[in-house]
Amino acid sequence: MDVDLILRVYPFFLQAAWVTIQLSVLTAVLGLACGSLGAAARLSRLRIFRIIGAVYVSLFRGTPALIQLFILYFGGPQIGIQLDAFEAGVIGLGVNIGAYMTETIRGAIIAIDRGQTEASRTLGLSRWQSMRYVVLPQAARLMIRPLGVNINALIKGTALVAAISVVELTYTAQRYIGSTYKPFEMFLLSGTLYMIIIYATGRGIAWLDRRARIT
Amino acid sequence: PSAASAEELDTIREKGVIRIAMSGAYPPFNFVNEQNQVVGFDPAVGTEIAKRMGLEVEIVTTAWDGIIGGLLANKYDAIVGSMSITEERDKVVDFVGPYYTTKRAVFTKSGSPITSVSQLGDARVGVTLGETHEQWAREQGYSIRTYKGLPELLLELENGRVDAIVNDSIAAILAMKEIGYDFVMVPDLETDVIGAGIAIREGNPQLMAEMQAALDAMMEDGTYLKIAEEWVGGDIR
Amino acid sequence: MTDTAFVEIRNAAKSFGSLQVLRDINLKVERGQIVAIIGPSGSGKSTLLRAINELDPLSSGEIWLEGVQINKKLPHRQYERHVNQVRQDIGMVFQHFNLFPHLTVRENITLAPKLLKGMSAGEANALAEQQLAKVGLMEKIDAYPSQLSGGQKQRVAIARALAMKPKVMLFDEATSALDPELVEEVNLVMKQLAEEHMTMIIVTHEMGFAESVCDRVLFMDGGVVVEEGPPEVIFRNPENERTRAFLRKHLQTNHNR
Amino acid sequence: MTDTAFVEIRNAAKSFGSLQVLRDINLKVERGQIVAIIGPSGSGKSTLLRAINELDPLSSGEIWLEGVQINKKLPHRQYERHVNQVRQDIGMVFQHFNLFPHLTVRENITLAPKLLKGMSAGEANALAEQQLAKVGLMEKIDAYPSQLSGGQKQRVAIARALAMKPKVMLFDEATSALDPELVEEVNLVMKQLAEEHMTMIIVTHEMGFAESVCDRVLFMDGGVVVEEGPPEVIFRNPENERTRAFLRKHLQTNHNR
Amino acid sequence: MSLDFTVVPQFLDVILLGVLWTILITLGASVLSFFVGIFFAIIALYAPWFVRLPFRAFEWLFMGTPLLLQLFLIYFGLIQVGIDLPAFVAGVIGLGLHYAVYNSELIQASILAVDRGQTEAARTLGLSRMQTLRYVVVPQAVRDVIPPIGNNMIALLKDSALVSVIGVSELTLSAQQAIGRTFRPFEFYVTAAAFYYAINLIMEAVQRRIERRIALSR
Ligand SMILES: Nc1ncnc2c1ncn2[C@@H]1O[C@H](COP(=O)(O)OP(=O)(O)OP(=O)(O)O)[C@@H](O)[C@H]1O
Ligand SMILES: Nc1ncnc2c1ncn2[C@@H]1O[C@H](COP(=O)(O)OP(=O)(O)OP(=O)(O)O)[C@@H](O)[C@H]1O
Ligand SMILES: [Mg+2]
Ligand SMILES: [Mg+2]
Repeated sequence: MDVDLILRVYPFFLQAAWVTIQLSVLTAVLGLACGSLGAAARLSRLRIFRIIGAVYVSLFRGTPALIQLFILYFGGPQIGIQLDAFEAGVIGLGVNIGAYMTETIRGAIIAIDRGQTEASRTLGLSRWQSMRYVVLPQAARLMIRPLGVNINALIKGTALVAAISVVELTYTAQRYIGSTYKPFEMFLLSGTLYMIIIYATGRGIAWLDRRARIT
Repeated sequence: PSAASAEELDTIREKGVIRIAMSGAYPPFNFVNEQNQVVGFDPAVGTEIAKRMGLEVEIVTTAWDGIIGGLLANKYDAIVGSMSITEERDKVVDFVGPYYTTKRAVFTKSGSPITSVSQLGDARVGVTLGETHEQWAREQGYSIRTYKGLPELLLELENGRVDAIVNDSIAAILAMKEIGYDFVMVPDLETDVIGAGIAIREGNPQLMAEMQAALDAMMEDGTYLKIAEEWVGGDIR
Repeated sequence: MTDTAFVEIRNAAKSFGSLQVLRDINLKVERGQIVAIIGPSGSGKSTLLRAINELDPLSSGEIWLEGVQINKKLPHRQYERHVNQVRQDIGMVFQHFNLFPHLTVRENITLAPKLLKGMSAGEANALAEQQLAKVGLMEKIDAYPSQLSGGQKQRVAIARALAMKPKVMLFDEATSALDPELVEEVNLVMKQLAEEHMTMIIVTHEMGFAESVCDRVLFMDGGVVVEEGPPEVIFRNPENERTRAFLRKHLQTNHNR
Repeated sequence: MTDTAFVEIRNAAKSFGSLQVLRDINLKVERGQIVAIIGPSGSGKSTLLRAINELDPLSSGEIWLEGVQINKKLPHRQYERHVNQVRQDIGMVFQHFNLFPHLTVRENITLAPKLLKGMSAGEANALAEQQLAKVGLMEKIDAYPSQLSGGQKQRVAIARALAMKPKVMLFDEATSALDPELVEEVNLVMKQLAEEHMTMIIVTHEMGFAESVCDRVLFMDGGVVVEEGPPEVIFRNPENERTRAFLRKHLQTNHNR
Repeated sequence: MSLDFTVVPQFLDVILLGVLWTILITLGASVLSFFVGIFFAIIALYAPWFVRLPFRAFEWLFMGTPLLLQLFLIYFGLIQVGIDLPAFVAGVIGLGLHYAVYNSELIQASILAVDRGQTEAARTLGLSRMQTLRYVVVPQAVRDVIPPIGNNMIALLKDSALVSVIGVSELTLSAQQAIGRTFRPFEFYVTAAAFYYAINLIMEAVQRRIERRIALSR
């Protein structure tokens, strides 16, 4: 174990971890947006939206994220989509995780007892009002934990963008392995940082979940 | 598409920056130093060419197996990453150079029964995915295993999971010296000299010409030799 | 218009897929009248009640409330608006309460008046207090539903419905999910409403309560009204054999002696 | 040994934390006797029943079955073996049936005899058929519990318990989770067991059934036996004021007339 | 550069071989993750603390780091301590253990969710603790957890693409090889995606059938 080497290069791993964190945050935001839209589409009254939602979920959950990323990044320009690696990483992973979040959000909404909608509709609330004031506030609590699981997967998924030349934690490790021939030291560094990021996120989610449960 | 070609050099000039790509994991040609900067023979050559063209340089590191895809997808303007010039590649990209030459080299552990290339018949041979050597090994009908890069190849030969590896000689020899592996080079008489070139997108004769001119000039005036001696320890033209 | 009763159902029929659940039901309820609907499980009682406020729209037939047809055929947007409007006049109480668990008792009651009647927080609050006082639960105003017993929950649900000042109240087995001890407190509230001449349609399995409160009893079976009349007649002297069989069985298994 | 009754409970007491649920209960049941336990919710009826087969072991006191002490203090391994042994002699029927949903009716019944009595598949099958015939459910032998009605489930649960040839059967509100229509079929099976002189201890809310089947009735409240005697006395002429209040309330809310 | 899918058929044999490897990896890792998942769940719930604690750390390692890194470590790391796994086996083990940890979480929750009444009924009949677990609780828990485990296995199929990094010629690597020869990334990645999607659809269909079959025994 080359401790000196670790001590010399760890600041660059911290920088790379920061890239991973930025990637994760942006991807999560985009994923949540796609997930909300997707869920709205899947629950829409209009058949055409429901079909679009279902196809979105099926295609993006049905193929590997790595392949989606390659198609977007390498293939995109062939059909006129020109993105830099970071943008492609965020968009590719975000749209991908959005498909999973669609199902999480939809699941939480349909888990709310039908009686709740019936009671609010019976009082005269419109479809939208009963969604807004009765169903969504209850569903929001139910979705915190499963969305947390999605976000956990997403953080680990950011390692995939190493393949399209974003220098985040995993590619930093790979580059250093290339020049130092010390794979284990490098993996120890990147692995530890991943665990810290994931652990902290997990605690954050648990905290949110507890707070939501209090009422 | 000569109109387009003129434009591409123009766009680069307009931005004042040329983006060059390499894996960043192929010492001594390109690798990250302990200050996390990408250095080595390739970046030095690339930077010098850019300087002579009056451009800034931006270095992109990307995994080798996607490096040509990235060039075609316009993620950068040139690959200055120790890419061997082959006929097949030449169909898809244009090459400036060669800016150095090397040979294919086959290595085994010292003491291995394999002492010549002809004995590789049913040996397990490690190659880097997407390198010229992969294709050569495939054509010879060896049972090949593909890896991401030289570090994995060396590791696997040391670990004994492959009996031989195929790689450019210079990089491998220097790497072995660096880590102190006890490998030997198998004599390979068939090998031709392999030229490493700078890959650019096809149909850019002006860009190609200017880069070639810059390269020729630096070879002429001794800058090239200085760079080569700094990073490789000798002239590798 | 002048010839419709306060609540009137004409030739109501309803199918779920191939299953015909209601067949040609007719019913008139005058203002202030209290009607009980009894009958075996699956006879269509809930379906009828849910049809009245368009939760399960009829397949055919008409439903009128005070001269307004509830189940009008309208283009989608207009229909939605119309339905949201008439539902405000129809209070409904469910077997499983369906209180909103994320809102306090106060918020449960004031949500609809604030959203739909544009009441200010102050007005809505006063209303909530008034309705809660009526069901005897003032002290629970800031509790969450999870902190209430079943009987208290149902009383809040009634207060919530009343806060919209409905013209008619529908009860679907309002006490059958309650422990025996808690039934009485809910029945008391309903009796009080009866004394105030609230128009009510009550689906119930409690014959004793039905008898003591209602003006008229309908016995349904297999999606039709088999027999109807004043409680004395239906409970003591039913004409129809199916009614008799139902009452016999019901009294036997439920009372056990 | 000779001076213990068939089932005997002596000075039974039980606390959950600081809550004392049973206080000094004494009970003797002779072979073939049928005892009903009634009382308000929370009075400790279930706890007493569950103590008899060590599901909720007593805090103090003794329980004997045919001269063997059930709740012996023993080292852990021996205790486990002892308990598994005596439980084979005590059949128990739960309010919520607790059939094994992943097994067919046949497998539900044969599981324990096969594992514990080393019966062959053939023997166990014959036994299952015999027990099912008894509860009138031969045709459901290969059904899964999810395909049965509540009443049928409970009859299978009884057959499952009987297959172990228990010396005494415990029933904890065996019919109170059933729809009124389905209660009678389970009561019939229990009556039949009574005619075969099975020793039974029955916790129930159905006074009518208790009166018609039992030899003795215990009224429990607050963890003690308040009053006990033959059903005629307890139901018609209870001495204790609490018994009277309970019966009055119970008849009122449950019967509603 | 315009799209030209006519280059694809030339490489169909390479791609199909990749499909075969992908299926083999997925099958192997799924089976492994299922049985090891049950084993892990029982350890997590019932093992003494000195087994449970190290086990939790191990679980954390798998939950807290990318699969990519785990595959590297298993393949290039274990051999340093003398465990030489062929790439295919390393891939199956890496994927299998990774998902076993996830399956174990599901199975644990499911074991705890089995109604207490089930245990009570079994104990009342005289079954011992072990017998109750073996014949009553675990079968129900596993049955209840088959749908989410099915989802995990479908996720596993997609993560099998990562095994390309240790050089197993599965579908993704096959596509990359074809791209290395033709320099046509879009065409081959789309082709690979189509094959993944087809396998995914088949797995979903199988999952639906199994769910219908177990619906009865609930
Ligand atoms: N949404 C639905 N889809 C299909 N069938 C339904 C639906 N709602 C009710 N049914 C069926 O309609 C019939 C009548 O049901 P309904 O709930 O009106 O009976 P009920 O008289 O209220 O019975 P209970 O006393 O059990 O509440 C039943 O056979 C029921 O299964
Ligand atoms: N496992 C337990 N832990 C703590 N308290 C318990 C437990 N089981 C029962 N109790 C409490 O013991 C008291 C008696 O419960 P028990 O279930 O024996 O009453 P019961 O007479 O059977 O009532 P019911 O008619 O509602 O079934 C209750 O206050 C109950 O809350
Ligand atoms: Mg109903
Ligand atoms: Mg009880």
